[in-house]
Amino acid sequence: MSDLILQSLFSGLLTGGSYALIALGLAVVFGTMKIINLAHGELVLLAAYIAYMTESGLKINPLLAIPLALVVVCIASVLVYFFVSKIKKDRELNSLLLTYGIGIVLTNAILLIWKSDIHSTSNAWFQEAFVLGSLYSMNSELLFFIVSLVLMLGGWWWLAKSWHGRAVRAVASNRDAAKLMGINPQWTELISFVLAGVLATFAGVALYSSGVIQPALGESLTVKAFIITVLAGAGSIPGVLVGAILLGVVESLTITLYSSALQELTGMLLFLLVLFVLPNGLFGASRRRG
Amino acid sequence: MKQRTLICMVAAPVLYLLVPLLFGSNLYMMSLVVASLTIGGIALAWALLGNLGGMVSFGQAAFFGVGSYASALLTLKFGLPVFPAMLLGGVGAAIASLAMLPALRLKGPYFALAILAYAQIFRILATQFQDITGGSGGLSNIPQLPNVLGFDLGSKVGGYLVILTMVVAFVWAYHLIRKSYYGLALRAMHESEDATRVVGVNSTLLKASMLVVSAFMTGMIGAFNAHYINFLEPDYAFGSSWTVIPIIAAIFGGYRTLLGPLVGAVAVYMIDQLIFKNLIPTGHQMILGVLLVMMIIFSPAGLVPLLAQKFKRKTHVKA
Amino acid sequence: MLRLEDVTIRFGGLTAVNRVSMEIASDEVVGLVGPNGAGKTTLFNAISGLVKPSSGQIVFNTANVLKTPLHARARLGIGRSFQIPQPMHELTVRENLQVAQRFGTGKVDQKKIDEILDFLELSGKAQCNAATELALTELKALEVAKALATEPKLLLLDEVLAGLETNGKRRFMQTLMSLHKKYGIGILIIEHDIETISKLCSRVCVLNFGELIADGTPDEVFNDPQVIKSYTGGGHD
Amino acid sequence: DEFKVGSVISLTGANARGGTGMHEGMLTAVEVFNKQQPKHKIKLVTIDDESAPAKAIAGVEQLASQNVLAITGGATSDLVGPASTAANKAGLVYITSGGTSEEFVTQGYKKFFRINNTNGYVRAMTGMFADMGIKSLSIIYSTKKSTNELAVDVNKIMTAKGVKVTLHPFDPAIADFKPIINKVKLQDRPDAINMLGYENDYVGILRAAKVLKPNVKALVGVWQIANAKMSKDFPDLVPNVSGTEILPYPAEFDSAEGKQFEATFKALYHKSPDYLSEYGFVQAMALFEAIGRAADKGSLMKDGLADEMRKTDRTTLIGRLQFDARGDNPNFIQHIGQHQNGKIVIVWPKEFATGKMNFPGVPW
Amino acid sequence: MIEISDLRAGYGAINILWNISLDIAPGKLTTIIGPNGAGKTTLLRAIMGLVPVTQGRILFNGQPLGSVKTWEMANHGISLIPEGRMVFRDMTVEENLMMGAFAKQHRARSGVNLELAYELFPRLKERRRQLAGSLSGGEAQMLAMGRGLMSEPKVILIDEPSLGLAPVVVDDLFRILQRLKDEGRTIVLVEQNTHRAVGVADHVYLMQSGKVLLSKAAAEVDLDALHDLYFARD
Ligand SMILES: Nc1ncnc2c1ncn2[C@@H]1O[C@H](COP(=O)(O)OP(=O)(O)OP(=O)(O)O)[C@@H](O)[C@H]1O
Ligand SMILES: Nc1ncnc2c1ncn2[C@@H]1O[C@H](COP(=O)(O)OP(=O)(O)OP(=O)(O)O)[C@@H](O)[C@H]1O
Ligand SMILES: CC(C)C[C@H](N)C(=O)O
Ligand SMILES: [Mg+2]
Ligand SMILES: [Mg+2]
Repeated sequence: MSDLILQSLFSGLLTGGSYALIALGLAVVFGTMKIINLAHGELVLLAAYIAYMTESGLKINPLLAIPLALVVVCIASVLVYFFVSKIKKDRELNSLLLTYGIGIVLTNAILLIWKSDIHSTSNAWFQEAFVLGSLYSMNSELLFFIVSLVLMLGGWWWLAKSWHGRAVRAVASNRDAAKLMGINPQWTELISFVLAGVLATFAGVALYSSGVIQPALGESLTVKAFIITVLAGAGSIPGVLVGAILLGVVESLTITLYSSALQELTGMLLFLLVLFVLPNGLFGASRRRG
Repeated sequence: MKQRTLICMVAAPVLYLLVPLLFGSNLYMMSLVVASLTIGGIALAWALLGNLGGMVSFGQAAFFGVGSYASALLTLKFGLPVFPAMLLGGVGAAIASLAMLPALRLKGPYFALAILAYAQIFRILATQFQDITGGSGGLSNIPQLPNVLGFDLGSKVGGYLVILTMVVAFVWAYHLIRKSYYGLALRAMHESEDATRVVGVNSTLLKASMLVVSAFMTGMIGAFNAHYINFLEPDYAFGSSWTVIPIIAAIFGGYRTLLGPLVGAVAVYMIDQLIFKNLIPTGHQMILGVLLVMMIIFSPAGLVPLLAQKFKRKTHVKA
Repeated sequence: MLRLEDVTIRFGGLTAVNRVSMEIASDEVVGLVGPNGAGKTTLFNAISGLVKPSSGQIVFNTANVLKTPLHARARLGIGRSFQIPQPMHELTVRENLQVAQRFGTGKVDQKKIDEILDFLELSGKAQCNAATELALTELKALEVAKALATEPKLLLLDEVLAGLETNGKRRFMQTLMSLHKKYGIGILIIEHDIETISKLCSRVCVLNFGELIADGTPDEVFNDPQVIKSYTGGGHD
Repeated sequence: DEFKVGSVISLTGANARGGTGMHEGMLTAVEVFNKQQPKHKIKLVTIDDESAPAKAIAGVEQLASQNVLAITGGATSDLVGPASTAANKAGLVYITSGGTSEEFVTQGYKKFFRINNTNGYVRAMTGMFADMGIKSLSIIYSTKKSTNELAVDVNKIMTAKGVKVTLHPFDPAIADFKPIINKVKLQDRPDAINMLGYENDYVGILRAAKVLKPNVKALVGVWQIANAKMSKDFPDLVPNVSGTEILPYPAEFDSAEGKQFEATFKALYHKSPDYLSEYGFVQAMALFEAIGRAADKGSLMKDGLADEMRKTDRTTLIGRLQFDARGDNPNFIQHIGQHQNGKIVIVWPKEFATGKMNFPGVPW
Repeated sequence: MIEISDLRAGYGAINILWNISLDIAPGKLTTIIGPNGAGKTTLLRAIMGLVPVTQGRILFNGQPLGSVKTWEMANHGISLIPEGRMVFRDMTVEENLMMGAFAKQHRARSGVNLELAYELFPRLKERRRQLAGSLSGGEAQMLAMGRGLMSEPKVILIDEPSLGLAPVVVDDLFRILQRLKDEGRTIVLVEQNTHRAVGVADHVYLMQSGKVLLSKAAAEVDLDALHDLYFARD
């Protein structure tokens, strides 16, 4: 029994790491611009498909697809921003719908280019078991868990400590005042979209090397990321990590102790519970205090 | 005001008589019209919640699903006649929305997502409670709309008349709420809740009642759909498309206007099915996406205000 | 009419208001002054129901209103303005008043609204979008107008005179006084301008670091050494 | 003369894979039939139901108003329900290979036909489990309609045979199967795992199983697993895994029809046919031939098509095809194929076996 | 230092400023007074590029400011301390202050200037980790002031800085203004507290209904007369 629980916790932790990676890009844009990019999941998926294309076309390690994926996904992310910046009023709501529209376009583009077949890496190393005493995981999961932690640390530093990070938050808080401080709002916002593109790229390659991809996946990725972002509270990066791991562990424990059919249910209940107890998310409220 | 009554007097006979006369024999056209009105009805309820309640809901599917299951089960298991069951379906959705009252404390995306979570929870519950709901197998042979005075409402034209009447009633209710002082207070609350409360507005109650009204409307539409399609299963009844397409439709038509959501639903659905689908058989939703993007950038207020503007300008030139 | 008993308000580790007790009668105009961050606005928030005191009692017309929600307090007759004006967004100036009147009093009386608009010199802006088309001073006038529309018995005014030019201030003060006399509205007003307060108020309360350090006539209070030290700083004016 | 036949099937949306495969088979059937029959020409009009019931209904109605003779379609039970109801209302013959649920043949639609059913899959899997002589079984199944139905039936039959069965339903949205497999490994310790889901589910389950390596003797799936595509795309995941299938791979189509089907399909799509396209082909051919016969008799316009359909009795790519009074194919039984060295070997039932079953056999 | 000639500006269709011309002398404190709604705030915002200019031009050291974007003003050494506070509500007090030194050339000295701001307004130091949105009105005003000085601007435009400040702090404020003037900064002060404003000013402009009605050296201004002339409307 204890083996069962231990493995379950470990799986949940690693799953949480991958959730965090997917959520991070969304959280960065939400935290800095109060914009929820509903096309984020599609950007992640795009990166995953580029990894697939590179691997199957050139017969090389999917990790080597990262440079190409970075270029393509960042351009796509910047394009998303380009459209968002054209919104004249009600940015919060309209950006939601706009990015949703972009998501539809991307999903169908992926469907047209790569068809509805499912894909997954054929690289054996990624899928091999990594055994730690009585605990098992896939090599790729562990690898990207570490990548996720590193990116998370970088993202946190950028947002909380760097001049640019502060500038984006300032723009979100009061655009006119930010201009007075010498901040070019468009430029700073563009940078956070580029960053989101970078994060989406890593998330996509991780997804491809440890999971199964198909064109319809984008929306559910966005929803997961969205949930974690909200759990985290106002774009808090430590919150993303904690929220994602919490979700991963709760889901995996639900399966172990009860049934996998209820995995989504407990995830959602957890989400509602956190929201009702801490309306600003796990890390949103504590920042308010001095 | 006069203009409005004029429009009503022209529109009513066109909708109730001319449409069935023109398209009644074309089952395909009629089923497109019915489907688009179904979406339009949800879009209207969504816009009511968004416009008056100030809440963006990503979970209308929750109400739709509850309404459809409630009505279907009442007719199947308790033998209730269809129309009372549909009404109770709406009531059921309204009761389900009471479970969401805690979510009213949440704002913006937080609220939107909380409601989405509810929709997921209801879907899973519908899958799990096999004894009552039939589980993932769903329900089939749900009774059709009845014969009334020798007229078969179960037919395409019948279904059309029923959904049309429902939607017209909802528009009327929406209009009444909106033009009342409650509507004004609700509109004020969106961005300045505290300011509204300190002048005596019980914002929680008002918001809650908008949620309940929106849930009721959506639930009734869901109930109608169950008796129209005669079949239900959880993934379908609680499917995200009941949330997403109405939102697109509402935005497209102009969610701040009374008729925008309806016009948007009919326009989007018809154009998509009649034109885009023929142009690009697979992946035509892509054009919908493009349309949505362009609409928000070039005319965020939606189609109806855009047309109204054009119309005004034209009459101006002529005058 | 209003009685505060030992009201304390904390934000995390910070005590913004510390055991404040005071009383205001319906025929009074009372000034509330004190250094920045002394807790004046916070006290208003507690009276109107936006903030829940950590301890203490708030009694309005013999009823304890501690558990009464915000909107119900407004209907009981507690009207307030916000220091940073909060117009109702998306509504015109007139609609702002309509909502306040309808929900604060339960009925609508357009004549009364016109009267209030006139009173506060907002008639010209009645059709303007309240949130985007008004200058700061107009927003402050709207704050008062909204509160008036609810037909309050007690009016809490948070720095409504700040930023007004001298003559404007004088006129506004006259307006407030006539309100007070005509409708018998009690007024509790926060203001930093000592001259204004002295003219307007029969009584002044001073908060410092959340504590009530003085309560008396303007003369008494503004000559209190403790008040001079912490607040007026010797007084140039 | 030319006959218009309609097809309402999912080319996009959640069921796009199944629908597209079947649809390709149908188009192959059109090609083959039109070449064989100089007299009659079939024209297939397809409408994508986008995996949405309302659109399936609208699609059927649209085709009815264009005066098609019959409808071939329906990728899954969720869509066959509303579509077949609409076809019934319009008085059209409806044939499918996606509506495997029991309810379709019990609701008394006179013009409903199908070539396969849940029962056929269940008989194959339970039959093989019985022959293997396993004592315990873990069923990992998707909570989707038809997989749920399969799980219920397999459970019933195996339990009756004294086998200890544990059920593990999963929501189709999940991606990480390790917690389930871990439970199977440490708690159930079964002889065999039965996987009831779709392609992506199998990949997830097999991945997790490869990492955790539960001590089982066999992994058996249902549709969408024992095919060439899986062995090509996931060569390291599928060895020794079995699933329902009719034909071995490389397809040894020995019948003339089979050879023609394969050749035509390859010419059209530049790939090998799979079981989905076989289904599409078989259902469409049965329909087209009935149309041809009815036309010859001149009964086509007088409701003769359904009668002709009911007279169908011939050997097809999926075995003998007949329709009973309810429109079901009583002969439908699946075979079980096993992935062996990049090939699919039919291992059950014995009389159709093309090779020996690797038992115990797992991918690791 | 700043020359404005024939300036028109407004919000959308509504024009507020009508052919304004004025001259801000370097190193001097210029005060702009006028009744409510005169357009003083609009003028300052127009200089900073926050309100579209429809006619006329603004020269800074002889160079036109018309094409300079708001966010480039900081690089030119121009800082506006806005009316209505406009603080970053979701950021802490300290982060708000640091934003004042965002422009690259000011970052190096941000540490020193932060200490300076805390010295001017000790209250802010006590509240350094508090979110600016929960500050009291006066505290927020101090924050806006402190933030505006973080970039060591050569030209400071200040819009009603005494609004909502306690009398002691107002004293401090005018002391600070005097000090800035002594340091040789160019200051444009908009203030309702006309007596104090004219007291520190070198030059006075009086605006009413979007027009400049009077331009005089501060020493020559008779405030009581002005009030009777321009402010009284009843
Ligand atoms: N939500 C909060 N969280 C933490 N501190 C708060 C909060 N709200 C107010 N404060 C602090 O409480 C103190 C009292 O604030 P309050 O607004 O009541 O002051 P005030 O007397 O109105 O000052 P002013 O004259 O400047 O408006 C201030 O120091 C403020 O920073
Ligand atoms: N966003 C806006 N849209 C339309 N009109 C505006 C807007 N902001 C201000 N106004 C109008 O512009 C005029 C001038 O306003 P401004 O704020 O410049 O005056 P001010 O001289 O600063 O007054 P105060 O002393 O009250 O601050 C006012 O009549 C006001 O109503
Ligand atoms: C035969 C299979 C591809 C379809 C199956 N009846 C299902 O519902 O999914
Ligand atoms: Mg205050
Ligand atoms: Mg001003």
